[in-house]
Amino acid sequence: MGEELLGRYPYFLTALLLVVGLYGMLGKRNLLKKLIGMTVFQTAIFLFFIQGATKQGATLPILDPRWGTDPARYINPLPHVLILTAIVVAVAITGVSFALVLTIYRSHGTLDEEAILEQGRKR
Amino acid sequence: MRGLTLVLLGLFLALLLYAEGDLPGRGDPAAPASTHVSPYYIQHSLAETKTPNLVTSVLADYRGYDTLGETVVIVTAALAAALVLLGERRAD
Amino acid sequence: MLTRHPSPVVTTVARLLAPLIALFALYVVAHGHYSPGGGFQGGVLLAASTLLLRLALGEKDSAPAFPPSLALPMAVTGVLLYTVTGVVPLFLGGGYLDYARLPWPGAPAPLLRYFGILVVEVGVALAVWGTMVAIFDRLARGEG
Amino acid sequence: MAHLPVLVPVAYLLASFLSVLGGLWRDRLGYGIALGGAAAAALVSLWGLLLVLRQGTVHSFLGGWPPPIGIEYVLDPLAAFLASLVSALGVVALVYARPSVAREAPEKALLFYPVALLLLAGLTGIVVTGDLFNLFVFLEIASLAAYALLATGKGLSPLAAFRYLILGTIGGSFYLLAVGFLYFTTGSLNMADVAERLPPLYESRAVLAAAVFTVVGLGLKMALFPLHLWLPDAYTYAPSAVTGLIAPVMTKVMAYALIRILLGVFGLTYGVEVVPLLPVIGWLAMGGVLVGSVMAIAQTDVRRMLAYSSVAQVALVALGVALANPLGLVGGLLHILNHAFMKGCLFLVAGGVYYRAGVWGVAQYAGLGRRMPWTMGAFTLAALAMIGIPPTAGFFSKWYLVLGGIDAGHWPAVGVVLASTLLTAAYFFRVLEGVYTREPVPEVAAVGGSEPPLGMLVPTWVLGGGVLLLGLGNVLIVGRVLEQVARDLVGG
Repeated sequence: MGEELLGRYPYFLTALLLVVGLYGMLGKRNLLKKLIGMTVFQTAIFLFFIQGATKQGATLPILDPRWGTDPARYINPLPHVLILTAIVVAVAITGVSFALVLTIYRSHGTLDEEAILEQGRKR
Repeated sequence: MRGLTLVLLGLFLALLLYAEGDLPGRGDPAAPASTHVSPYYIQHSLAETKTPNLVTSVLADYRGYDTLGETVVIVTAALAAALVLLGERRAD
Repeated sequence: MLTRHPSPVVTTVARLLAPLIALFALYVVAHGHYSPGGGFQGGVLLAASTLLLRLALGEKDSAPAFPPSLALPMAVTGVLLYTVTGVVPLFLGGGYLDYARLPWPGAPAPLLRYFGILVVEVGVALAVWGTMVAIFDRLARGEG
Repeated sequence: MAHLPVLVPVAYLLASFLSVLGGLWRDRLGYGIALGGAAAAALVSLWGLLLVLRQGTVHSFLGGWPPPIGIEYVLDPLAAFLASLVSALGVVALVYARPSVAREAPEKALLFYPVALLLLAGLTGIVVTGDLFNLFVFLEIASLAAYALLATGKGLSPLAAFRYLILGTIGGSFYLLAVGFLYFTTGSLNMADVAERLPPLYESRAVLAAAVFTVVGLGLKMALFPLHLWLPDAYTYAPSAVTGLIAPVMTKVMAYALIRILLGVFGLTYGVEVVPLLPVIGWLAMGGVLVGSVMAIAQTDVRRMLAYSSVAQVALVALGVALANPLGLVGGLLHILNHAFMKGCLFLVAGGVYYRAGVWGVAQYAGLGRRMPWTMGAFTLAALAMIGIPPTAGFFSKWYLVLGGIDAGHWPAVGVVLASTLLTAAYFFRVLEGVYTREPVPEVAAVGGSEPPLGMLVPTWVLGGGVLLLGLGNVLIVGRVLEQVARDLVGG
């Protein structure tokens, strides 16, 4: 059990990061803090994929004449590709959410969710 | 509300820890992800695309449509951000 | 609106660094077949060189290096390049994005795929560059 | 053309990008390209539907790589059917959007249509893909476009869109986590391939996590009770052209994605016998039908009422799926189609009323029956269909749902479907009573309130007529498409 735990420590750290990020998104009232939580959460998912791509005794997935095309020699390239895509998606979401946050701040003068809702109800 | 959030987070963490037991061992060369599809890329990339960087050949060729989608996502973000801020005036 | 940074040290260093970053970015795009790199990484570096100028010189003085009105059309052109590269093989009997069917007589399929990858990486780089600058400009300026 | 299915999303992409470039040059050109592209995509997907019905499922290998090496597009009857629905409603919504956007958000017109096309590209991409990760990419294209479009309204609209963005991103990320668990346990991303490799792994805890994350993630996106909290605000504050575009199709496509993955990849055996996922969804859906309908009765704003009604109706779709028998699934799938037309028509009416009279309140609809006979005629027709009065479309989907419930011996489900009819009648008659029996409120009487322009009235009636036609033609749709689909997915 102890050995398995040690071998798996990246997974557990990733799980912890996921929870931290989710807490930021759900538990915080400030919109920017929610965004920070979102970024942590997404990054944790990237780590989940990347830690799963490792292969014992293998190197990075760029073919090297010294090792030919032996699959045991290179780590799995597919999760890296997927995560490259997912990173770009995350960047795109962050960009749009910044635009939204800016608009909200302009029209309400605050980023506190409750305060904005309060203003909205008064109108 | 806060209590509910914490309960949900607890369930989430519990599920992640529960699922861990049946994931293939870390770095195991016999794991399904290392034996099913990915060896094809390693063995054929150079012959089929002349590209030694496997990440590039998978990204832009074998799964090129994902990458098109990804490029569309980023351009969508540009258009979306522009749309959101279109016609907004500075509050100064 | 961003304004010019008061310190001449900052502006001079930024003007020196920006072209070097852009040059390295081109290397990253072009060398993506052989080393970590490619369209996204290169595009982001290209954007970094532009944004460095924006931050140091302000929007007005950095406009000659990259006009703000260029950003969105460039992003769209980049992704259009990718999309059209995919459509061409469709009319030549292949699948969508089947680079081996690109119209280049005599070239073997692996070579066509090799160049197909390069073309779409350039498209991606343009799209990422344009997008980053477009979003940054709008956030810094705060209007469409 | 064996590669037909690819063309639907790609046609939207091309039209969208050309529309940006055209729009920057000449304003009218941008809209023209957008509308032309949407029409072309609709024709392509209808053609695809006919092709698939004649010669069976079409597979297209993207990049020329066969799965599981590459990504494949699968145009089966269900996908072709949904792609046609989405693209046809897209054309209607874009025609309607021109006058509506000019009134409600004129400064946004330049980029509105390209982003709307990207939304449609994302939705059709979700529908036709046969790859788990590709679905995620198109899911995010559609979601990003939707966040931006929903934020173009006034007041709390950006905040509502932001909350949707946060919850939607949680949903998307959960789905991505699910894909990760599936990938690391099976080694593949192709749906058919994963489905083949999954049965020996049914006892795996990682697969269980994947299933739970899929349900929660896509449940968030489709606003399945109790994950619907983002929906009412988002629909209420958005411009009516946006709700007219998003409300009929977006949550339904997400429901389709859930059907596709839960029944098509995990399989019925897994969802019912190994892990009781479908029964749980069924109970949640029943809660959603009741809560959504009751909340709709309590609303004073028509848009908000329709939004809560959407929560209830999507839950009906989920209930049909959860019954896990062909009749129930036919009911759920038919309800996707019917509800798209009915709810689309109702939201378009609400936008038309706002265009002329400038009001959103239920009370302010009083007396509009005489001032806007055509608009309110469409409203009445769609409302009757929502309740489920026989010759209209809504009756038949509820009929199949009830039959499915009886077939499964699931009496609570039967009761909930019947109760939803009564509750729906309650909130619509409240509006209709005012529309036809009362005098207009002073603020409406002052501005007159005649019919909206033809550019809005015609799309409204296209959907209104569709509600009637679907009712009359449901035998054809069920017989030619849905029965086969339902048998393939749940057997029997």
